[in-house]
Amino acid sequence: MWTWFHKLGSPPWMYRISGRILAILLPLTVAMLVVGAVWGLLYAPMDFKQGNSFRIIYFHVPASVVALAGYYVMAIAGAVSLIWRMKMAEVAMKCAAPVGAALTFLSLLSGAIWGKPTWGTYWVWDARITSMLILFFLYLGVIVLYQAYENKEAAGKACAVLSLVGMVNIPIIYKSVDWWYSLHQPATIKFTEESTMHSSMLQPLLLMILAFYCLFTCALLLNMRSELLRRGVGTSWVRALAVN
Amino acid sequence: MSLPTPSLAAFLSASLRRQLLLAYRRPVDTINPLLFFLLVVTLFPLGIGPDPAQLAEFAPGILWIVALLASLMAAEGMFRQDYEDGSLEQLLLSPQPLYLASLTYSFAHWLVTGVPLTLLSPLFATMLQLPVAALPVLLASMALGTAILSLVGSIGAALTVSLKRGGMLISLIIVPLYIPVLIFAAGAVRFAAEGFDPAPQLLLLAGMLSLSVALAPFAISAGLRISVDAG
Amino acid sequence: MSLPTPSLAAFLSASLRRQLLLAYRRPVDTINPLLFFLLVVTLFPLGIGPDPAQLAEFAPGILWIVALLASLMAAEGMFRQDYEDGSLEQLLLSPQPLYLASLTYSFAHWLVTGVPLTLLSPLFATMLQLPVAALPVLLASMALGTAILSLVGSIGAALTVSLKRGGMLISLIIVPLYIPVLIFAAGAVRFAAEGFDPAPQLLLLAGMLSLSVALAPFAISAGLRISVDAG
Amino acid sequence: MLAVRGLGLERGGRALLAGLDLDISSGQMVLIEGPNGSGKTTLLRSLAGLSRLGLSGRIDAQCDELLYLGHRAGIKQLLTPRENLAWACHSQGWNPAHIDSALERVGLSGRADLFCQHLSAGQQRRVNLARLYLSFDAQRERSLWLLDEPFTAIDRGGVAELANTMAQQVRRGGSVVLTSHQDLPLDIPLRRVVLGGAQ
Amino acid sequence: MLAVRGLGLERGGRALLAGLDLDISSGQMVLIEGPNGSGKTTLLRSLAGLSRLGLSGRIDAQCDELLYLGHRAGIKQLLTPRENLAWACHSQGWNPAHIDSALERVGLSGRADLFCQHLSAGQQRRVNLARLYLSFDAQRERSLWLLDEPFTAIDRGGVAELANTMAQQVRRGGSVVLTSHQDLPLDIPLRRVVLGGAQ
Ligand code: HEM
Ligand SMILES: Nc1ncnc2c1ncn2[C@@H]1O[C@H](COP(=O)(O)OP(=O)(O)OP(=O)(O)O)[C@@H](O)[C@H]1O
Ligand SMILES: Nc1ncnc2c1ncn2[C@@H]1O[C@H](COP(=O)(O)OP(=O)(O)OP(=O)(O)O)[C@@H](O)[C@H]1O
Ligand SMILES: [Mg+2]
Ligand SMILES: [Mg+2]
Repeated sequence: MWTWFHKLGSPPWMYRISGRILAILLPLTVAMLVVGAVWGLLYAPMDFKQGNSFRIIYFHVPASVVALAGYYVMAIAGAVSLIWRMKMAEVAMKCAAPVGAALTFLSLLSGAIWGKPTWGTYWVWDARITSMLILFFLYLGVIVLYQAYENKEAAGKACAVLSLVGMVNIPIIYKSVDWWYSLHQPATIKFTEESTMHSSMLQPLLLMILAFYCLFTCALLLNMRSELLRRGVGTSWVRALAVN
Repeated sequence: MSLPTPSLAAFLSASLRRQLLLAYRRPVDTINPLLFFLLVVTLFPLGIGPDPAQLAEFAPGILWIVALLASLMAAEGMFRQDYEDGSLEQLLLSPQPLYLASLTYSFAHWLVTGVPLTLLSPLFATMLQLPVAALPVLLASMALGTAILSLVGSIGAALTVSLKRGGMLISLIIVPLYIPVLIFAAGAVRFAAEGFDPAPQLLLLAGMLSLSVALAPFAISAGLRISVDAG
Repeated sequence: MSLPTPSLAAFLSASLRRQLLLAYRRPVDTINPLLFFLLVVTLFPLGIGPDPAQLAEFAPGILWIVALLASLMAAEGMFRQDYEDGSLEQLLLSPQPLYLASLTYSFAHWLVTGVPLTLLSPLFATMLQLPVAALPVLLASMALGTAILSLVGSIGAALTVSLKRGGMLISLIIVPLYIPVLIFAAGAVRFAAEGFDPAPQLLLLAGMLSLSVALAPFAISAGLRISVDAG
Repeated sequence: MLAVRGLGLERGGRALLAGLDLDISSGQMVLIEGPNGSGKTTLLRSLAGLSRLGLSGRIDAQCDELLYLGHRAGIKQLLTPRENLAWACHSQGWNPAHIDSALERVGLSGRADLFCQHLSAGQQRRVNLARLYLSFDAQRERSLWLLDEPFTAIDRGGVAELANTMAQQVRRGGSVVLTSHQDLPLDIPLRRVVLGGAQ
Repeated sequence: MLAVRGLGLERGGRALLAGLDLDISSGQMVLIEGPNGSGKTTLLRSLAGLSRLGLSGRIDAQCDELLYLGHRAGIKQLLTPRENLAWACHSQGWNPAHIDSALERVGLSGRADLFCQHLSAGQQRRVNLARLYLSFDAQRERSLWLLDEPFTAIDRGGVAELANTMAQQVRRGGSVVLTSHQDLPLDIPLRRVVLGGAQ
């Protein structure tokens, strides 16, 4: 077990393995995205009340779901880096932040675009929307803090602490926002919460969600590889790579 | 490295006294949040129009948003001085447990900003036409809420203190963490104002407070160590 | 004491470049007012409820109060660094005219905080459901208003920079100067939102701006001299 | 009292020092020399355990008391010298009764109740140096002083007095690690560690 | 170049110095001595015109250039040495072309493009001292240097180099007023002004 753990900590090994994983996962992801998108955008039946505008759901919902999961990945990586002083975990944490933030932004953006046809406005303060926005802030906080530190080793530690604090808070935040929203039954259109979607709409959605999970993994790994190279400049294994 | 630990209680009380003395020597730190609070509360009628009914309806929210901003601004400079003049280094080197030491920082910060805000909040509340019936709940929510804000704020301050002119970065870090406090505290006051029972929210606040009292010091001390090291 | 004055224009542009370079080295300082704005704009619906109609009505006031707070926070640390690292002493000693030098400080501060706020304000406005028709006026009022805030804020910063204690007096003096800006700027936006003609308020703002461009630098340079001497 | 094995420090990708072995037993006075930027402060800070970034190798400190005085004075401008020292006593567990004599010895008895912000550069350093006397009076076994340019801004009289105190500390079985660009008026054996000019 | 008549300085109700007459003609080097807290910094700051509070008497400075280097380094942590000096050149009207040679002479050519926050204590002081070379190269008539403990944190080599520069400045007809607690390696006549120990 420990040898494995040790391996996980070594950049060259990680670089090699991630390379192998990506070789398989990347094409798979692309395939799933294409299939899901075509299926959802072209073949899935049109929503009777929203028309075609609802098809954006095939990007919006996966983005939203994976964005949240991404934060936990980041925070747990941070915890590992703090507890076992494991460089690799720190790299993972650092690299997860921008990916997660991007997905969050995609969710916000797609949602906003979706909002125009459905609610006639780009933005409403719905519970899910609001908590998504807050999640976006949490991501930004980690990214900006990392940038603000001159010394990247310190930056890593600081961000690890911050993301842990954030992880403790996320459930509280989500609960509180839900409560807040239920408190003021607002006059706005509500999400059709437990959506009674026809399975022919649901299947491509599930596929897209799976695809987005893979997408997150790929982006994370790619990000980590470049970071590893950046940090490893001058070390033997990077030189070895450069040679061949 | 084994060092004999001198009387802990004496140290903690001394460190608390020291912070309060410094605050007293520098009253601006205490007055500014209040002043700020007063200012913004007066700005609101100017900004959104003086209709009493409306004001009354939004008083809880407004009061709590301002309280939140006030304690945010106060949190920013919490460790700055100690960092720059090297007191922080000495604190880290002292054999005393950093966990408790950082707790005293948050506690002092609360005494200096949270308590005055709490005590004056009824005044501001009446300026915003908040029904008198809600004042006790306002006080309770303020006392609990500002304490949480102080603890969470210290985390942000500790993590950012070494960043030259890190400035308002702290707001990005901790405002998201403030949000539950805002929601439940403002909710409690609103409930009270509308005649419902605010007990659940107050209990929730109490729970969050005990949680942050237990956990925040870890984050704070970690943050301080990192900052001193990076400086 | 007669000193040869080197090319003034070169000095001013250099001094401006220097400030912008410093801001660029600390991008946080530029982003922070924006993030702060965004965060606080988020706090309001959480505090007072998400009903778009209500929000739309309060949008002008809220936007302007937050803009005021953002530039207030940014102004606070304006000369702090230069004072502590001694750059201010050197500036006072240099043969260059302090009046213009201090003007560059305010100008740089506006470029770094005011302009970004102005440019992004439409985004925040839409989040608060401000009618699109009012956006141009919002932009105009922001551009004018933040400039005034920067100048007035510099006065406060210059007077308070050396004060290790006290200083609340100054904030008392400065804060009231902010209020007219708030009233007229928020008023202009509200007028625009409700379909009236906001020209008078905007003209008033322009007048206040030219007035402060002319006078503020005197106060600023005087403040800086006093601060360095007292320090 | 202090054992350093294969210590390496790097800053900004450049190695400040590498493979440093250093044993400081009680009763030793070590002077760390080197031109500006050779890494003295960084070394002292890592010995004190204040900086771990970019550090490799092992540092074991076996001491009952570790006192570090760095470039930063570590005193509060809004507290008086006496108040500052009282705080130091609490955090280090020294006896506050000795504060007056310490202030006496750094020649600040006349300024004991003036805010430190009004003190001159040297006087502020002296407030900080008073810690040495307090630590000395605490009579701790195995006490280790890490002093980064302790003579900065101190006048001649002060320098002599200070050097004398260090000598006593060493005789008493404590040890002192210091950096300085001035040559010290010392009558006791001095061990020199020279850091190469990374400049 | 500088004429002081009946200068009195008081701080916190206590007179630091009273009735000081001082004439500094070109080509003179004046060393202001005195124990910590005797008022050297305060005096220098009032000569520079930086502090007027609690000041009585008259100070006439007849010089084309007045350069004051105090306890505060006056450099920006987030700028590189080169950028810092470029700024100094603009504000003082010096020729930026000389920056490189100045950095060379303070031994920072290797660090010219590193943020000053990464520099060591001495290196930061050296960035500040580079102003002296710039001013020297500007060849101004009647240039007056007011240096408050210029040798702080500077290593031996630096001190020698620096003293040498001051000597040249004096030979060239400029004048130097400095305070220092170290004795300087100088081969030129030195006028001493001793301030009584207000300590
Ligand atoms: C936690 C984050 C989010 C999740 C899990 C989420 C999930 C969903 C789901 C499942 C639907 C489909 C509902 C239906 O069956 O019609 C939906 C619809 C929608 N979402 Fe989101 N969403 C999130 C955030 C957002 C955000 C941030 C926005 C806007 C900025 C947004 C705007 C919309 C809109 C406009 C619709 C279509 C209107 C409707 O179907 O009621 N959502 N979202
Ligand atoms: N981020 C960085 N990039 C490059 N060099 C750095 C960085 N941080 C520190 N350094 C270098 O590390 C050294 C720090 O040395 P340190 O402060 O220990 O010097 P010192 O021996 O105390 O010098 P002094 O005698 O002036 O106090 C300096 O040479 C500095 O230039
Ligand atoms: N407000 C005040 N009240 C009382 N004394 C004061 C006040 N302000 C300054 N002083 C005294 O004035 C003196 C300031 O002297 P100054 O800083 O010029 O000393 P210095 O000669 O530069 O000393 P050093 O060699 O340490 O730099 C100090 O003795 C200080 O105690
Ligand atoms: Mg050093
Ligand atoms: Mg002095």
